[in-house]
Amino acid sequence: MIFVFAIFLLSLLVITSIAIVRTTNLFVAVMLTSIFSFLMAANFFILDAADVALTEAAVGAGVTTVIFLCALALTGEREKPRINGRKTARVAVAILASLMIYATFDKPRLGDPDAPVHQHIAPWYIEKTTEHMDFPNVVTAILSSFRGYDTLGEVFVVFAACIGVLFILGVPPPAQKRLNKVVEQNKGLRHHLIPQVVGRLVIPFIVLFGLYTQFHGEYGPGGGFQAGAIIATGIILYALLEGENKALQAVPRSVLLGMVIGGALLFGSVGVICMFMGGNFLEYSVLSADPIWGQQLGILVIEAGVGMAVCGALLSIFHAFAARENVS
Amino acid sequence: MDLIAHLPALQVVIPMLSAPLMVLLQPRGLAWAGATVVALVSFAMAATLAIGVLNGLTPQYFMGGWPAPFGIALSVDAFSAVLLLIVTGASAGALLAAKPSVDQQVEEERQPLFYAAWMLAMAGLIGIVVAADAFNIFVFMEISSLASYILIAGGPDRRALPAVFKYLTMGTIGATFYLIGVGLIYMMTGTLNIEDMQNRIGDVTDINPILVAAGFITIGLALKAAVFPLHVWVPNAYTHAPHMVTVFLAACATKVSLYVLIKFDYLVFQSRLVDHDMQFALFLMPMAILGILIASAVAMFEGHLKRLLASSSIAQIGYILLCASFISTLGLSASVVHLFNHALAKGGLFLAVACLAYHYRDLRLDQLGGASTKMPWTCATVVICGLSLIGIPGTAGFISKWLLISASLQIGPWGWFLVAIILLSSLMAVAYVWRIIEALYFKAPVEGVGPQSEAPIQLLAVTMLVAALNLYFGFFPQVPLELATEAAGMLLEGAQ
Amino acid sequence: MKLLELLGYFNYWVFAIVLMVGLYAVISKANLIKKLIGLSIFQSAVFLMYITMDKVEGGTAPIIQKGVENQIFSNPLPQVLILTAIVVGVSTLALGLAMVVRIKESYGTIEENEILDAD
Amino acid sequence: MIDILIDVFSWVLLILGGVCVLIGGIGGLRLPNFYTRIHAASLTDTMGAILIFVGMMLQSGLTLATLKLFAIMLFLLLTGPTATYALANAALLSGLKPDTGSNHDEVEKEEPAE
Repeated sequence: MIFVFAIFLLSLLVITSIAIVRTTNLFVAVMLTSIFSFLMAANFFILDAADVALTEAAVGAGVTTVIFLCALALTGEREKPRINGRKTARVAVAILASLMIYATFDKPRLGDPDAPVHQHIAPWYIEKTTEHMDFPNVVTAILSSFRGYDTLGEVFVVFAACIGVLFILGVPPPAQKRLNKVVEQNKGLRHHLIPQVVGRLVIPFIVLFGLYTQFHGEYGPGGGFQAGAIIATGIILYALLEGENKALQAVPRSVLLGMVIGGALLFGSVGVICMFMGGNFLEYSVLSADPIWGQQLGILVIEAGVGMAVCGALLSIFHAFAARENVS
Repeated sequence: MDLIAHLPALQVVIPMLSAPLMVLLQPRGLAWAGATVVALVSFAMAATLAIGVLNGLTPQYFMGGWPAPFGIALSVDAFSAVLLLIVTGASAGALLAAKPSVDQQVEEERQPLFYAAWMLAMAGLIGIVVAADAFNIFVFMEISSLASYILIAGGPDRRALPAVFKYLTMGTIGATFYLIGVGLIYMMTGTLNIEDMQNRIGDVTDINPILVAAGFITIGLALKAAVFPLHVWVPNAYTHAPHMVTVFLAACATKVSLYVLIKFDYLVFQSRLVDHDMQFALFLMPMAILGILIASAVAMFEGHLKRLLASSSIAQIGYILLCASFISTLGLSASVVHLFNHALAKGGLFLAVACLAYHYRDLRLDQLGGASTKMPWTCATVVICGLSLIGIPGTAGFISKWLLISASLQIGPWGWFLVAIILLSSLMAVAYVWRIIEALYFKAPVEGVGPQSEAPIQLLAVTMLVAALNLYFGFFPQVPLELATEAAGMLLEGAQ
Repeated sequence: MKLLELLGYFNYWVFAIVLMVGLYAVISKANLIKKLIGLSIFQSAVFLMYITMDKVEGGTAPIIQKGVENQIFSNPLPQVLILTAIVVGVSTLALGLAMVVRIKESYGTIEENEILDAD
Repeated sequence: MIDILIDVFSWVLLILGGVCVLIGGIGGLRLPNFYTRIHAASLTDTMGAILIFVGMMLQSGLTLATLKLFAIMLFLLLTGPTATYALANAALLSGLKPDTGSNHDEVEKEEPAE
């Protein structure tokens, strides 16, 4: 039954992707991209990847769409048609696709328990998580301890994106038409009473859910990334409803930048402290006399760092786009 | 805490963690000073590691204390030691000289972010070089790419933006291709550790996914390394980037991708794929030769100084790949030595360009007339580094050209054909270097443009130091040669 | 049975097709935002490939429940890798969009051919 | 006995909910213009969602899952109609007139691409 459902979702995925490429209205394309991400998340869930599904839903369908829309507001939403060069691209792409489909026939079938992927190192993780960390979520264990160095790198990718957007959009836009824009900006969504009221009701729960994902990550799906993204979407919703200035009053830019820097440094310094206490970089076991407790402590702290950094970075990026004046 | 044992990790972690701190260093000049200190410390660490490798050590480090195929391991061998020296050296050199040029090109309030991105780029490149884990390489590749997009976008010209955008799309496609390749290998072997892959890939019975993986990884990394038909992002990105960023990236960014490519080909695929050496010879060698000839020809007719040098870089990537495709000790050591020497020569040339650009706004060759009278030292360094690029005896470039020619003579009758091509392309290099020298020394100055004085002493001193190093390594090439021979031995051992 | 076995590869086919649809958008569209959308589809396809290989028949999400013996878990490692890759994807996208906004401001257009004509 | 009754009742609810959502989907495709379409989609969706959630709650009995389902239902009940309202409001503000008579009008350009 679930098999049929999976095939249905996957076919929808293909259809959506083709529709995205075919439409010339960028707004429609962005909305379809959001749907694409949701379908992807549903597929991930069917394939037993709860953590990834949560992340894809929060990041792919939520934050990405908002950033896309912010950029669209600044650039215009019509795509101009273009004819030349399409045929060759189509042929090349079709050939590559058939080559890749041909190559799939040697791959292990979906769900094959004898596939090499499931033999070598995967069972080790499942076994050692209970032994070394003593909490149920193996994904969190790998993410934050066994392969914690990758996660550190990932936090710095987010940090790079944040400073990159701030750097690139740090140049003031060419000054045209600035006066008549000011009026419009203050208007915001103020006369939308119903969304505002509902928003006020819902936003605390979104943030609460974010915190739950943050601190429950060892036990269920979730962790720093998901939490950061969810809290960020909550605050972005606030900014959409109440106007950007009010959101900035609540959480000013300097605080956001501080969160990014602080989160990244928190993660890194846990690693360095491990070094000083006689372990390797990011070897949390040395943090406490009881290695299991040390692991749990380390994971708790670095997950908090990840959450802070991701939340701060996504919000900084959002504000950098949203505060930009449209000059076209 | 035993610092030496932690060096492979500290090498990455120190520049990476310094990046957030750079953002906080708001007052004028502090960010630059901080970045320079960090880069110098990194260089010292790289030198320590290289000395250790020369003494027969191969430092390994297990992140989080987890054993190798399960956790992430770092390892430093002779090959990565060379790359470490190049990356940290280029970064330290460029940063030492950077202040006057960057002050001119990047607004003061944006400078802390600029230097933070620089630190991230350096940390990312170092992270790739020391990583022994295929997926970890991807993560650090993304850090370094995102940071270099930021750095290039700092260019004052608006044309920098489309150039970066092109780099961003092609770079992301390259990285994603690499990710697909790694995924396929992981699917068939169940491991991500490169050494473990090497051991387990022999047991794989179904060859097709491995072939596809080899294709994806080769194409993806070739995109990032600007191997000939996939190089289109290079000229614009290098031309419109801030001058000091060009120095840094031209000296090491593409080379690190090339390093990963060579490492994967030799350590992971070579042992497994039947006739893989043939495939190498049939696919990569023609690309390399075409790249050398076409890019040199383009450089001969290019009117803009930075674009000319960027084209020449593509040709040099061709040389490195050509050496590697011989699959012999001599060829591989030529390849590694050329990585090193080209970084020196091109770094020196781009530093000299930065000196010139301090006074000339327009870097087209016909605008540069008469520079030699006002900026004699800068022009002298251009000559020295240019000679090194051509491969004149007495400069560092000669050593690698010599090794290359001897390596190609080893492979029999075809070797003579290759020697002919190498000589032809060297003649082309003479032609385009001569065009630069002609413009600087023998053209009449253009009315209204032109410097009143030399470049700032800080910039000039580093430039001359690099030129001197070009000469030094031409006479005393022992250190890079020794490292290169060891690296070649290690790579070929993996291929057996 | 034969059909079911073939359908076991269906995920990989979808991966290949979606990947190529994304690549097609990147190389053939002139609009820079469309290119970025294509890029994000392209990356999503790779996520699908990784997650597909983690599935074990009859397995559940890798969250160990106390007191239950002989559970089968899907492979947690690809999930971790893809968590990383998703965040990398969104970072690249944000950076790309920032550049597009600046390009629009300084060129007045986001069509690639018009930008090339402008210089 | 009571178990079977609850089971049957919950399945009736689930099927009814499914039918509601299906009708909403058909309405979204078939109705002539923007306002009628979101009208169809929104009303039936909310109804369908409630039915399906109640059905699922009956299936899972008195467990933590029921509580979670209830929370999700509450969330959907709040956000679904609000989203529809915001959508209609945005359309109205951007100058799309509610149309009472003819089938085709200026609405065409607001439709998502098929």
